[in-house]
Amino acid sequence: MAELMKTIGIWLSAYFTLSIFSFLYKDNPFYKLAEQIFVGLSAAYWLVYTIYNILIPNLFNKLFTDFANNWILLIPMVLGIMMLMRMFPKLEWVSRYPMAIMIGTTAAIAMLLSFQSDFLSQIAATIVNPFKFSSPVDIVGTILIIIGTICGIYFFYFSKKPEGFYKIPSKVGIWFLMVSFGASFGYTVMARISLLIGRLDFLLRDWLHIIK
Amino acid sequence: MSNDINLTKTLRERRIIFLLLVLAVAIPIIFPLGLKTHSTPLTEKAFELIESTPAGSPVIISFDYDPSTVTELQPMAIAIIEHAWRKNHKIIAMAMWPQGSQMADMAFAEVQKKFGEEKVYGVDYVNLGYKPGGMVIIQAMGRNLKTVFPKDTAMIDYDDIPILKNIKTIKEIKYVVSLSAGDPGLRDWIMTANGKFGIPVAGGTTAVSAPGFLPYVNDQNQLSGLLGGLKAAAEYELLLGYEGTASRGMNPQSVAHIFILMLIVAGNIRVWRNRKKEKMAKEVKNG
Amino acid sequence: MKSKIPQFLAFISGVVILVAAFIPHTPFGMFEETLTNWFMIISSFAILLGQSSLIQSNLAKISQKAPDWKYHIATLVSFGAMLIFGLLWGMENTPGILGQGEKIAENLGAKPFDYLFEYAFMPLSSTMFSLLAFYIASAAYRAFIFKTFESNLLLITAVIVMLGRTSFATVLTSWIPDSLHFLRLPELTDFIMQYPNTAAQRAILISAALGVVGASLRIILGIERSYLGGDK
Amino acid sequence: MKNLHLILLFLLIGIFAFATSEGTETYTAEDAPWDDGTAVLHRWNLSAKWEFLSLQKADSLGVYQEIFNEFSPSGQFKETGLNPDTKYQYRLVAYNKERSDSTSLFSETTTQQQWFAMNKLPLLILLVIVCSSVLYYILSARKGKELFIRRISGLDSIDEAIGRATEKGKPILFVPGISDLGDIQTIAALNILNQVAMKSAEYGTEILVPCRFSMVMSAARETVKDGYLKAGKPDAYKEDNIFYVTDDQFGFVAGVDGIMLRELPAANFFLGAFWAESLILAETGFTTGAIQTAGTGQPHQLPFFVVSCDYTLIGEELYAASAYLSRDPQQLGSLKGQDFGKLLTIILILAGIIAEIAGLGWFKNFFEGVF
Repeated sequence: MAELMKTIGIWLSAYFTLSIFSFLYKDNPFYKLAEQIFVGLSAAYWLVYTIYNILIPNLFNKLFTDFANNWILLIPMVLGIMMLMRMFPKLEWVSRYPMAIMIGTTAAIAMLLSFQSDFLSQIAATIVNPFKFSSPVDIVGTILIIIGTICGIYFFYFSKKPEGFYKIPSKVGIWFLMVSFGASFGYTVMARISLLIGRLDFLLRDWLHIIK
Repeated sequence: MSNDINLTKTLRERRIIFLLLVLAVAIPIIFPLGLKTHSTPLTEKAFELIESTPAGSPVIISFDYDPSTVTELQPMAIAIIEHAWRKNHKIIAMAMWPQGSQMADMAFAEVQKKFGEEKVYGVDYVNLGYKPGGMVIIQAMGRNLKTVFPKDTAMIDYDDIPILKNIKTIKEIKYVVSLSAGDPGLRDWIMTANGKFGIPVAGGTTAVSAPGFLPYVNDQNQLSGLLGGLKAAAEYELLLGYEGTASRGMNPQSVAHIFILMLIVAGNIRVWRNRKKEKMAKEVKNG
Repeated sequence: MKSKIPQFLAFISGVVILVAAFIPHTPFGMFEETLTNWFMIISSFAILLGQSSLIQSNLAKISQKAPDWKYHIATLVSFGAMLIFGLLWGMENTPGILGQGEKIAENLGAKPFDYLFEYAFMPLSSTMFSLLAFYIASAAYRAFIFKTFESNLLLITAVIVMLGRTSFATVLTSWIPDSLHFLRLPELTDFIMQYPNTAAQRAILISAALGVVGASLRIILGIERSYLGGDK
Repeated sequence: MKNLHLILLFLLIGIFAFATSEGTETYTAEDAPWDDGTAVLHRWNLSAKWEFLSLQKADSLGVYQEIFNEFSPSGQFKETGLNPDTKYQYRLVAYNKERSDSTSLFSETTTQQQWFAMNKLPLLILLVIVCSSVLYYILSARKGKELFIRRISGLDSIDEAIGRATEKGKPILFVPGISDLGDIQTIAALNILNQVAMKSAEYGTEILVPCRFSMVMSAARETVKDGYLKAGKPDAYKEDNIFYVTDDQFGFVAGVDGIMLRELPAANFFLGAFWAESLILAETGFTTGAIQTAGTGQPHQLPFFVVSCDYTLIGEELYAASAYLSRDPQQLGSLKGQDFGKLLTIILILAGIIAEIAGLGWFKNFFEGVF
């Protein structure tokens, strides 16, 4: 029975895979159906996981088994329920309270952490004496990092007209950005192709058994 | 009228390219070229982190992706788990994407086959499941791990899981590997686990986001190694000494890259010719 | 009033986090712990909200007979099925309302929820994104054209990186003598990634971090209120 | 004679060296500095004859339990997860392979909670500087002070593109991203839309705005209407040109693609948050021969826009363009404050490198929180 169900499952997967691919020819009912099923499954997945992985262990279980020590959790629960009021236009304002707490918390944490990791540490990482290296590749590379970082930041500096001398760092900055975009372009191509490999591998191997 | 011609022509051209791409990927899957890959410093750095961590260390692998990027990230997950188990690390799996929890179970099951099912749930590994909140949640893990994860995915209490016995906060963890397809993910781990708590963090990401993470690989060691995309997964398999799905994928990957490059060249030639034609037509007109 | 109190709440929660970051002494750490734990619970309700409004909008489309409304029935059916299976028998190791459902799992090879996940959700999700491979190919032919100096720089780097990350690259440039080894494609790719790319990405990170500080500060101080919506 | 002196000298040094290494066999346990009193820092320095070590902590009954055993002749280990304001007793046992010889070193410490995390001082100082500059500029902008922002080059194309569309008698297409109204990128896009709408009203060219969300659609309608009003042509405004397509990502793209291929707009604007669809939109627009202007804060998508569009607003340029056009004091002030931060960064990096070259390590250490 389980074997049969597995085969059915694989055919089901193949059906869905081909339905989505059919969009490449043109938009059609198979694609539309597959897409809507995807939306439905995805929503239910989130819901089930939220209930079983968070609400039950972190909230309800604590409240039901040890209320005396956990009654304080009633506050986030009420705030959470207030959040749901957003669904009703008249009570929408109620949801602003929990929203404000979430936004305030995230804002403060994001501010501290990104200032540390993306600002302070990045500055520290750029402060390197390029001449301490012995290999010419490292020396040139480190000098490129310093020039590129400074000019790149200058490109995003909006308080000065890029005229005369000030045109130079801005121009150099954009060149570095372009090289970097080129690199991410190449990597993106790589990523998208990988996804296709995965799907074709499934079709050829698991479904059609052309390869073992 | 001309609009319609334009439309059909565009569509026809597109379909031909689509078909060619399928062939460029499918043929090397069916007939592998036996291409080999070689490892790069970024992958070796991640490998080194796991290799040098002593046996018995508790470590976190965070599954921050969903099935859409499974081709790139699942081989990494499998390779990392295998490596950690070879070194006898105690793996604590968690997920910042809900589907990640399921991906973790699949990866563990896959590696268990290789280890003859000898790794024991709760002793060698545990799946704590999904929690929302990104960096806020990692910050909370720095205060108290048990409040964040009162139970694992099998609904076993935190205190009853042997692996977690001496672990109060994330600070006791020896390294974190985040397999990350976007937000929340590796960036949150770098900022919080490393930036705030000083724990070594390595990452596996999709190739799309890999270039953006390179500034973190520096002498500050914000990121101790980065696996970017299928190629890096193949490199990791190479370092571990086996050929898995990623290594196999490198054949079609290489051929498809060449195909895309050929398309760029062909496209440029076409535009160049059209321009020349236009120019000539203009010259004739202007006589 | 309706916007003053939320502003105040955002301010207080922001300040608690900021203070706790610099003062390790009790009770600030405890405040932070409480707040971050609450955050998790509230955000899980936010997820519930997201999913229920999705269902609400689907119902609305069906009742208004919007174009393609029939397909939205499929959304609801698949949603219902997955939800019910999940709630009744749970998933993977997690038990549901009716326990682990061993009998069904034995016949099906997996729990119903996991079965749907593996054979429907997984292929749908991964195929959806693999469509992009095709669009990249088509764009490569029709739009990636050498034009200005800047975009040429981008394209040339892309070509080097794309080649450098294939298995062919080693073969293609192994003839380059050892003294010029850094010109070999894989090494050139690594060089580009490690230096110029890092420099540019670092500039982006630093500028973006300043942006985050600006935006967060505005939110905490209540200067920025757009997240409260409808306040104009 | 000389040789003898040398030998003697070497011997002396040798003995001295041996004696010191023997004599300084040390182990200390200290409360980790600047924290919440939950960690202890263990440091040791052992002589070369030991091969193994065992660091042990006394439990409540006074029995020593091992907490760490990785050997290194001199090293440190940070023990975490302790209780604040508690006294702990430790023992370090070093031994050789056969355990025939061993030594025990003892230490004790009390964990303490501190009132300030000194290692975060640089973070605090710089954060205060950047925040104050942002606040200062927002306040000055509110008071009506003229703040200069350079013109963003991508914006220059607006006139050119609209002019071309007018010449050809074709419409303009404006896609305000695929995010909802909560995203600042969408807001920035709508600010730019206002300007584009005003110009297109002046030129008398039609503007099409497909939207992915109904919220965005209503906001876009307001914005365009306002633009037409500013141009003095409120009658020319057509509400139906700003329309909802579908929520679905790829469905939306397919819809916009169709519009491009049918209507052949002479100018396309893709501004706002874009993900994977950036490529499909820009490609189709390119093949129809439109002048394309794009801009997004999503760094992954910029490469595709740069390659297939004529003008691209890169990352923050999108926000700067929005601030430039809208003159909203909040946006302007914030942007100026951040600009100050960028200038500061450049100066700090340059000064730091000079200090490094001069061998002054403290400058860099300061950023790492090490004094």
